[in-house]
Amino acid sequence: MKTSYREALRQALHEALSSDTRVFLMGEDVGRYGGAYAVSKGFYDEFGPERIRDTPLSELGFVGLGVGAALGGMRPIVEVMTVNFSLLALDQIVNAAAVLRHMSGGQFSVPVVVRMATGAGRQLAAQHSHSLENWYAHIPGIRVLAPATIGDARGMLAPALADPDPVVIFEHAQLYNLEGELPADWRCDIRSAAVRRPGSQVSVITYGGCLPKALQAAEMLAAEGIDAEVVDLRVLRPLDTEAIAASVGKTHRALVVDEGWKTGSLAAEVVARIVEDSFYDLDAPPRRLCSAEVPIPYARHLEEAALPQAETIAAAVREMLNA
Amino acid sequence: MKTSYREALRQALHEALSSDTRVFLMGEDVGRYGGAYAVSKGFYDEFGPERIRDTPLSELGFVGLGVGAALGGMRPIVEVMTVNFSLLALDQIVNAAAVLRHMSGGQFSVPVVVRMATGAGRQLAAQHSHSLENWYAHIPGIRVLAPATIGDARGMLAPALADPDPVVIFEHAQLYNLEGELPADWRCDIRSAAVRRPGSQVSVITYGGCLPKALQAAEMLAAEGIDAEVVDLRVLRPLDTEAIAASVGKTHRALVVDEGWKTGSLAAEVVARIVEDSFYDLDAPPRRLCSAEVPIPYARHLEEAALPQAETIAAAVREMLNA
Amino acid sequence: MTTPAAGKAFAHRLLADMLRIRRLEEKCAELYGATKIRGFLHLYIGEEACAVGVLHALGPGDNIVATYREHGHALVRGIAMGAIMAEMFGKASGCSGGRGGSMHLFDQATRFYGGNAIVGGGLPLAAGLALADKMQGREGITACFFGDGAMAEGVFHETMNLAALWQLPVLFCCENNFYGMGTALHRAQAQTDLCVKAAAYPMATAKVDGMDVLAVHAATLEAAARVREEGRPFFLELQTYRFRAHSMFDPDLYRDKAEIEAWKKRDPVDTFPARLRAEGRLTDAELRALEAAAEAEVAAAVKFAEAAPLEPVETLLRDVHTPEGEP
Amino acid sequence: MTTPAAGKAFAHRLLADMLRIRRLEEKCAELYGATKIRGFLHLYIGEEACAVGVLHALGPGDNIVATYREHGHALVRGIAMGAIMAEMFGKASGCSGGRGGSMHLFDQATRFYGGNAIVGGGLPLAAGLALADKMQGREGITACFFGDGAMAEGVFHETMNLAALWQLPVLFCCENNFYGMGTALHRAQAQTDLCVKAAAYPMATAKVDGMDVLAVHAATLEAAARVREEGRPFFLELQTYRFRAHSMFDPDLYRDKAEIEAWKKRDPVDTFPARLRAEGRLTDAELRALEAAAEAEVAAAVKFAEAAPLEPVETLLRDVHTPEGEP
Ligand SMILES: Cc1ncc(C[n+]2csc(CCOP(=O)(O)OP(=O)(O)O)c2C)c(N)n1
Ligand SMILES: Cc1ncc(C[n+]2csc(CCOP(=O)(O)OP(=O)(O)O)c2C)c(N)n1
Ligand SMILES: [Mg+2]
Ligand SMILES: [Mg+2]
Repeated sequence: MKTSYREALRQALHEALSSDTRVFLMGEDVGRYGGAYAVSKGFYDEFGPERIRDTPLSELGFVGLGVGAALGGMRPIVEVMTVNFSLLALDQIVNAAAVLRHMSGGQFSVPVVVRMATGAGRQLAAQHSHSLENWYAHIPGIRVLAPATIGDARGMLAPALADPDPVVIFEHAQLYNLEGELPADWRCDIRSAAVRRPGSQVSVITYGGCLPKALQAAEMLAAEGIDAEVVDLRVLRPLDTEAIAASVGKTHRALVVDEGWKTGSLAAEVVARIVEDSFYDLDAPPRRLCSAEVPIPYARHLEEAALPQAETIAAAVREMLNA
Repeated sequence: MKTSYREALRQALHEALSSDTRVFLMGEDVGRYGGAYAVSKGFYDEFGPERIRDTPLSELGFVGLGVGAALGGMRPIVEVMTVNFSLLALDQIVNAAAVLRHMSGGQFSVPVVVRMATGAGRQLAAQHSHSLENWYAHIPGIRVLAPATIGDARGMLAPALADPDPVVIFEHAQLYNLEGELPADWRCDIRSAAVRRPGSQVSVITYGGCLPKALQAAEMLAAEGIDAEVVDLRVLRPLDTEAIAASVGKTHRALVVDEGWKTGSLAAEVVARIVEDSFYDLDAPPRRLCSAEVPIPYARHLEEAALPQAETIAAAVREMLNA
Repeated sequence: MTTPAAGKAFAHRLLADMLRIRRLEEKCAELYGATKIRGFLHLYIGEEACAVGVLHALGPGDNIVATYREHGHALVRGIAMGAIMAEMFGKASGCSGGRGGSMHLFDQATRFYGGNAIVGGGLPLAAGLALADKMQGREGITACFFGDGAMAEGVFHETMNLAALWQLPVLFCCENNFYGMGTALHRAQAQTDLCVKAAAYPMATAKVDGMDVLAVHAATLEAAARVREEGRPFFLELQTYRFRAHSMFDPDLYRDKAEIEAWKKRDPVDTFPARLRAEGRLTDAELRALEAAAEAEVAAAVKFAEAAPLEPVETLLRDVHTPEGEP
Repeated sequence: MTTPAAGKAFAHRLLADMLRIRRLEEKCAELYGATKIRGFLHLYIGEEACAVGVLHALGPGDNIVATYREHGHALVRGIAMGAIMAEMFGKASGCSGGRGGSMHLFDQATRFYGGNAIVGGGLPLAAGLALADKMQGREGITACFFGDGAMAEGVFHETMNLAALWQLPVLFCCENNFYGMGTALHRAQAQTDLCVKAAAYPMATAKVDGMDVLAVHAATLEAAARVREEGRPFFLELQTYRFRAHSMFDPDLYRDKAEIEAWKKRDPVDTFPARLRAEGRLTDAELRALEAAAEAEVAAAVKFAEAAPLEPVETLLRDVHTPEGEP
């Protein structure tokens, strides 16, 4: 069935709200407005203001309420409009959600799901274009997901809600309008990475908004006779290191593509895991293609130059193979 | 002259306050209380409440005031008691201090210095034991320092204040009581890494609170005839990649020691830089020794087991050399 | 209400500025449709009397901190319309070099410390600027604009307390348009009398009709004078309304048409000239002349922006850090 | 003031609990010196009437959220003194398995949602617990303890608004000891009448003498009843004082001795028995018996903690995530 990433997220949320009365959605403008990205359009009328809660501009407060409601037996889905505003809520995620089970000696679990849009590419400038996935991937106690396909947009929410511990879901803002087929087998785990395009010469390892770019690059390369494998990490914490090692073990070359800034990026972690697990499988040093180390500029041509693009991914692969 | 890390920080602050009327110190309990770590003891009486400003518990607010005061021509030194509470202030650091110059097309610089204690090791449990240096090192627009010696505690503040852009300084809580000689040439730059112990067989690359542990491990190894070089990163952003490459080029082996959790750590970035810059110099895969992926427990034996220790550093080096 | 300042020439200046904002933003909406302007675009249409009334009551030594809905503030404060338009076009000649766009207009010359895309993000910056002025014995005060929605943010609470506690010369200007994006004030805050909220810190407050440019101007003169004399913050609530959607992405389905229409009857760009005409202080010819001038300025601004150069990609990494040697 | 609840047996229970807290913490201070207890240790000595008065007015179905100064709350709520002491010893038999320590006492059985070392961090958790109860039609209310200093945090502002806006059954219990670490309330907040601050959200409030356990108990009964009936939050200010330093690291140089001495004259552990004696409701023998019981309980708790096992290092990575299969 043809659908969109947005519609797939919407169906997943609809299913969750319909099947479990403990589930409710809360966040800025998720109700009357229909969601900043129109993901929850119509829910307010269908499920009512008690279960589709418009919040004030109080990121720290309502994320904390979500954590507390989870402690109290609910299954809150907290929408932080974008990762940029999640900077205001980090204390409740890192110092409450992620640690309560541990600090209580295992007495209290926190089954909260926090969704947020992430990433650049829409000329929203420096304050609205962050990709801070690696900040979250650094924190023990939370699981971090990055649905990058229509199937994962549809399938990841249910297992996230079933997880008794906190789960953070990053939806790349440029994916909402992605259109395509919803696979029949959209049900999925939230543990494993996925090979989105099998290949033999190089592993392009990425996640989120860079996946479509990597697949496009792989097509371009295929036309030139270069056979690239594209690995979608899907789960950013804990990382599926077996899948990474398996791919690199096959191709002996790895390019990690990440929209985050290069220094301190998740790409660095993936490179480190590759050298730790697969050093002697490597025919060449693993490489990274990340965002330029600059706050994301407004001007379109500058923003495009700051982010990984299909062309630059393809170019990086060519370089690795010709080196 | 014999002194302590705390006293060295104090002298640096005293010098800055005495020599530049634009400089002032603000933060929770920096005044009447004398500073949570007694670094500013006596300053309140000497410089008065206008320049030694006790703030309310309002991390986001007073860090933002510091950024604004810097815009307005002052040279604020903002003390966030610990990195744990800086989670509340990140928005003003990442979405104001770090980006204002860029978003204004270079019109406004933000000469603010933000100091904070970091790290674990004192049985303060999960909410009070974070090492989030890599979060900050990930952000373009700020410079990140980690004084780990008495000399750097004395020398880094002046160049940080002279920097027209935001500087974040991490003081490891376990270093305050460190005693030793203040080197005559304590004046230093805030650009380069430093070799704290020259060696030939392996490079132990670290920073902050792990430096004394690494040096101790090097001594233990020396007794066994293993000659380890210890590199202190000092500046966490931008990284001194030349110094890292130079050391690895000499020893052909690298162990990166980092109190941060392994996944998404600064250690991962250093490993990535090593394979990018020095792949063919390596005799063995670079390794990481980081904190276990668990919120830091209160119980002493569990906390010790969770953090890198001199013994575990030495053991990791032995393994690398015997492998 | 008529103030001494409200002489004819001055009244015409206020009207002229409201018209300049209105025409500028109508053109921006058009150019957004034409994809000349991208990203987020938040129109101020309907709220012009706030920026015009407040900014005409301030001096060149005062600091201004604004939000992402700041085209009007930037323009009235004195940034050239061409530089504003070029910024929205992402051109190097923009007032932020094309790096900021609509939400990040900056200008050192007029002490315009920028639009800010983080709701409430400007509040502590404004208090910090005021602290710097106070510590340096500077004369100026700092005017900080923000919306009703921002008052739910923790940073509002922290900033209000710090400003009151340290007696900082800040004029807090809350543009209460009764909505934060799609959420009505009464659905977001239990206390809908925003002055009551502010008074608790404690702080002197005043509520004014934000659709009446003279009332806004008079109230600001009074409030600013108190801030200067007492060296204490003041909270000014400007009740207003945005006639357009929150942003160009907003289908605006959460407000009834009746409510919008009722407010449009109070459109300052209609009611103010009507009143001046009634008072015999504005002729049709004069109004036409002001309209024509505004349109000509907009046309010239677009021309300037169109012709302005793009920054070369080679300098992408510029302005992350201050170059060596620069202050 | 005497309430029906303040019968003799009940009065003795209140006194007994205050003595249990006092003796427990005196021993903790001693054991800290002996390095049996490490990390941060925040003593509640002087403030006992607050926890005792409040918690005796609540029921088993109510939720409790506390701070890092929570030994007294944990004890009165029903956590075994041995489990509390073992926790501070970092033993596996501690009420948090030795993972939390003094600042993180937790107990599912008594709905004790923990100490929290982030000032203000418990506020939104409490409101969330109340939201869960409201949405599930549960009877209980949530009592949230926090200090005067916490009221300057943005999260206080956000939580108060959300609790008032969504009508959540939260009893906000501010333990105003007039200092946040070394900073006096009047040096940290421009508005020193904390009830005025809370009333602005708006919210019903009451100020009570936190050194008078019966007054605290009566005020809490009344406030809790309102929260249950109206399903709305209530703000209770308990004026009290800590007799000891902020933590074991605090040299306590910022308060004059005179102030401390004046408050010590109101020590609830002295004034309450004196009053009961005067009213003929407590004999010296009864007091000695209560004292002896408290000391015996403390001695037993230390014995338990000393004997308790340490968790093996092998299970270091436990309790980061819920094991498969567990709810
Ligand atoms: C911290 C933060 N949260 C959320 C947003 C998304 N957002 C942008 S404007 C807005 C509404 C703000 O309302 P108000 O403060 O009343 O200003 P107005 O737009 O009405 O002028 C929201 C929710 C943001 N930019 N920043
Ligand atoms: C967010 C945060 N900032 C700072 C601290 C350090 N700190 C611990 S307790 C405290 C004072 C809190 O005062 P108050 O809320 O009045 O509680 P009290 O200690 O007086 O009971 C401070 C500053 C902290 N733990 N959390
Ligand atoms: Mg508004
Ligand atoms: Mg206090």
